Amino acid sequence: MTIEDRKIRENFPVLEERQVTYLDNSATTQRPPCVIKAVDDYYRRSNANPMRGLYELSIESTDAYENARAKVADFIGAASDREIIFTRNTTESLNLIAYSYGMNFLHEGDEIIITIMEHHSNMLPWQQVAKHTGCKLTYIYPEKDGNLPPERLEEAISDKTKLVSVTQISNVFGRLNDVNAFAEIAHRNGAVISVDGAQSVPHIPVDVQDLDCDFMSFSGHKMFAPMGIGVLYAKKELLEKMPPFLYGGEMIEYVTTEGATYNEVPHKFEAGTVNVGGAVGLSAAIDFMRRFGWDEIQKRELEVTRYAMEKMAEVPHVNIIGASDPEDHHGIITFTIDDVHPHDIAEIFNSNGVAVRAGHHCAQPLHKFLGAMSTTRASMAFYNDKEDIDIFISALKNIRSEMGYAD
Amino acid sequence: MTIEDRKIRENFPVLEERQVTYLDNSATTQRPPCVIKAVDDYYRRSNANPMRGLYELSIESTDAYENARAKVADFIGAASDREIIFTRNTTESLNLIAYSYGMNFLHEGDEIIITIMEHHSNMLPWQQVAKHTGCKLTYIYPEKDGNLPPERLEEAISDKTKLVSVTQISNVFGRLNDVNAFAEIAHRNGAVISVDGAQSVPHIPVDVQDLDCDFMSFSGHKMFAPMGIGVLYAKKELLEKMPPFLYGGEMIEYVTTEGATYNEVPHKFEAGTVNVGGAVGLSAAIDFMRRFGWDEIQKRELEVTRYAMEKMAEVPHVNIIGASDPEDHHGIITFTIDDVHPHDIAEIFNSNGVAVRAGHHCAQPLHKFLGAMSTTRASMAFYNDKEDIDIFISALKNIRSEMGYAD
Amino acid sequence: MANTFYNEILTDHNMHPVHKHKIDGANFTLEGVNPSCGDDINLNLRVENGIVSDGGFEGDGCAISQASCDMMLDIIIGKPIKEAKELADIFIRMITGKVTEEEKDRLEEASILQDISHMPSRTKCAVLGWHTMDEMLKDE
Amino acid sequence: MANTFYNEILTDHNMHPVHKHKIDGANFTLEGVNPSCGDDINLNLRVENGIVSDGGFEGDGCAISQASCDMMLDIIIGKPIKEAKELADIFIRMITGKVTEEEKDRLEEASILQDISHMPSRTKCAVLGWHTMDEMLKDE
Ligand SMILES: Cc1ncc(COP(=O)(O)O)c(C=O)c1O
Ligand SMILES: Cc1ncc(COP(=O)(O)O)c(C=O)c1O
Repeated sequence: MTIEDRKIRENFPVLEERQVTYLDNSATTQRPPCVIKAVDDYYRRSNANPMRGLYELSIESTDAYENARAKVADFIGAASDREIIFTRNTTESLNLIAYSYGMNFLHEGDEIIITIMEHHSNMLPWQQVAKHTGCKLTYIYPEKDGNLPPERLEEAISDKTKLVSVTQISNVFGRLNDVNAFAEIAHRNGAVISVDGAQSVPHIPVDVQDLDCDFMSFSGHKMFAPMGIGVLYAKKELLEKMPPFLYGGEMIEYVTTEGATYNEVPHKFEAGTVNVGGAVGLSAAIDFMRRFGWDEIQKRELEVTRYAMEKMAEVPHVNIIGASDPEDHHGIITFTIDDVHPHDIAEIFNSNGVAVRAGHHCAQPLHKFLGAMSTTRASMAFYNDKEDIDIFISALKNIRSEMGYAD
Repeated sequence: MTIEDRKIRENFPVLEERQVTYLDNSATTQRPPCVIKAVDDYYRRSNANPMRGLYELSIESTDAYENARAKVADFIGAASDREIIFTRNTTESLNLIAYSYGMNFLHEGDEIIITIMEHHSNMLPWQQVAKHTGCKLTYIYPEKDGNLPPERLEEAISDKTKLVSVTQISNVFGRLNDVNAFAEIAHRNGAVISVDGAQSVPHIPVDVQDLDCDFMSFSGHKMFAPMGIGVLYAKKELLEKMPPFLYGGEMIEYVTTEGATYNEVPHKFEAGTVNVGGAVGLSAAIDFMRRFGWDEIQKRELEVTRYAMEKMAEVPHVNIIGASDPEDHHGIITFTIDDVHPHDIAEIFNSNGVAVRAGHHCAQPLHKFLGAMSTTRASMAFYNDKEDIDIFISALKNIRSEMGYAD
Repeated sequence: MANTFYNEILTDHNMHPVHKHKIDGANFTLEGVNPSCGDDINLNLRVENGIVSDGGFEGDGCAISQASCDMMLDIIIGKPIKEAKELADIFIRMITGKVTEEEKDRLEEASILQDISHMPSRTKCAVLGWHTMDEMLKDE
Repeated sequence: MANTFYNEILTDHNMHPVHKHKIDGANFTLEGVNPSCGDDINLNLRVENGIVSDGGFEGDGCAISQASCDMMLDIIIGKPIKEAKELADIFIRMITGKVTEEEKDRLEEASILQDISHMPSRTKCAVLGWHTMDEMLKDE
């Protein structure tokens, strides 16, 4: 860790100059200067269309892009960098699985199992697959505190189940699901398992081989990288049998007026000019995280989360969604305040310089299950500190009185 | 135009520091510092997840994104900014049309007409639509010099034709197709028309209402913007009846376990966290182009193209593909050299510091039609000058002798 | 504490809405929703001889949507349809565009919501009740 | 002019390939292609008593693919299959990995292509003929 990294906050102009207490990190993080600079440098020094270029800039761009792919593969423990596809975001990764795998390998009579806590991006694509293929979509339900015992899957699964898709960490509960156990149950029943890693990959070490998942999706912008770059990991044998998703550009081998043969994986799934700048940014973001290391990142996040939860417990009328143990939150604290609408809560936080999110957090069915139309969420990254929480708590304490309540 | 703009070359570190003669602009352009800076500033000052945010950074991000949309709408003469969808690139825009419009509104017995000069990105998606819906895909052919008289479409079209898709400027010929006439013929026969603007929007003023096209697709990275941002324009009444393409995130209104209702256009088509940084970059790129203005841009491009073609005509064994008039090239000069393979040509150019592209330029069927396996392409942006061409020509002159030929 | 626009008038209408109840003999009913916020109201009016003789609402939403709807009913009950529609037009323009001072005065208490015009994410909440009223009376 | 690796040996093999022709009695035939470059060769060998007694190729491609294939045939004609396959292994390693000086010497003229190992976009061209040969003899 360099000295600059220690003074991590000073490196985020948004946080310092704007004097904002940024607690919406699950929606998107801020970008450190080293990430911004890596992208700049790429555009200033090596920019060209990669692939097939027979000149230096293009070869450099190809290297920059492929090195980013290798870094991502290493970061999540993939067996090969050929298993990493660059997408725009988690949503596109999940849609790619649904369109290319779901629409082609699932049929009437088959079944998909997902959980009620899924983000819309891991729910709507499966609703579409069910609608178009005639297969059945089944939901499994956690306890009210977010705990989803693997037995729920065991009870629901059958030899009809062909695909299980589950989030590793819910963006509302912040709780870790036991993906290892889900994967074991899915495979034992002949199903593949897709994991939504949007909230896990930025916050805990993820090893796809260890988890034995078949697909893993995540977004760069939630882990300090620029917007517009995401990742789909998939086991090579699956990628090889899946048809392409988007068509055009370098994803082909031969094209005639009648049809085409396709390039090898992962290129088969990367149609059109790729986003080298974005990949370079993601690679720099991984370097940034590695300079701190998982121990440090997790320690910092847990500390502020614990501190926040302790302080929140002292404020009357505040109800935290999910587990009572901060270790089960991974920086995500979703809550309600009695008789105050989350949009008013967020508004009052905003006028105190605190950025939190209010609404259904793209998880309407989960909110229905929890009996709340909407909630407020404060979410931490490892650059947040206790001072942020103090500001957050002092605003929180005044919300009900701002709204005219006596206590 | 500011003084800085006059010294435009000095503003491109890649071109100056690297001493590269960059003539691969049709593949991707370089980014001017004002574009890089606009993206930086966004990330340093206003970065947040836009949409639904109830705090200042999020509102600013929403504004930045929606202002970029309005600027794009204005730039291409759209009737409303609601008709602009941000995608990743042209390829994704075209696939969106194919998946959402093609797969749903075309049926067995219908016909799609495209041209043999299409980029794979405007060919493969239609082959897929034909394959999956059972409709027929028909190709129309230009003359060998790239001229495609509207009569070709008139002869091919019938009341079975439901969609015509054509490039406005081919990335091999560089010649402008008469999209106005194509649109008129398409509409008179009850078909919609989609235009691939990847090579036109960066080089000529495009007015979608004037052209009366139903869809228009283009990429930011070919017009000085970052990679990872593209545009789909479509008439509002089409967007309104088309189903979503990607599912998840802010593209919904209500979601239940059974299904969903969708947000209004254009959000219906923008699933997942959007690429605000990319949109801000595209907006800055439009400002950059407007500071020069179309007259200046087109004048500069035509001048270097004319100069290059005149000089090339003096080099024996060099054959230019397409029209003889530089006005029909829009900065794109595709050529062959007798008995020298394009990959060797590009290699020798590279060792002389000249970046050109060699291969099939993602237009294999066109190359087959032209009787060439592959070709070499030099393509200009308005920052290229005569000095670039002199370096290019001096390398060109030596290629055959490098390869051992006597003349 | 920073200053917010949650002043006493607003919070009072939110906590103790006068018109948040069922009414007798409603002959106009419409549900108004802001999907992105979750605001959801059911507006009921009783119109007799071209006059809004009573009105009430039910539902959920943020303080702004609730208070705004309650204030609206305060003003329009007892007024002719035509005038109610004029007031809706003025209110919506106050939030999303421009109004004159005289126009604003006609909105009585509801004019305190003008600040919301600077908050793009909340304008929909403020106009929900008014839009719903305007929509249900549009053919009258 | 800058220095390129298109030296006389290479250009000579490209312009005047010795083995670019049909051969009599070919008993091994395979097409090798590099889709991304458009290189496309048809390699024919006549193998008698475990010895490559003759060979030829046809097709199109860049100078590197053509010259490399021609050089390959120069060396392997007259050699036992086993040795031809060893040479292919050495050549492919020279381009994509590592070889010793002694190994390189066994490649004779073809060793001049070593420079291409620094040009990732052209390595496929250089190894095309060798890969094709290796593939067609793999069960021998
Ligand atoms: C005519 C044409 N259409 C489509 C494309 C595809 O653009 P992109 O790679 O940005 O998706 C290109 C660029 O390669 C092109 O020249
Ligand atoms: C659990 C989960 N899945 C998927 C997504 C969608 O990510 P993106 O918007 O980057 O596509 C998110 C983020 O909003 C998320 O939290």
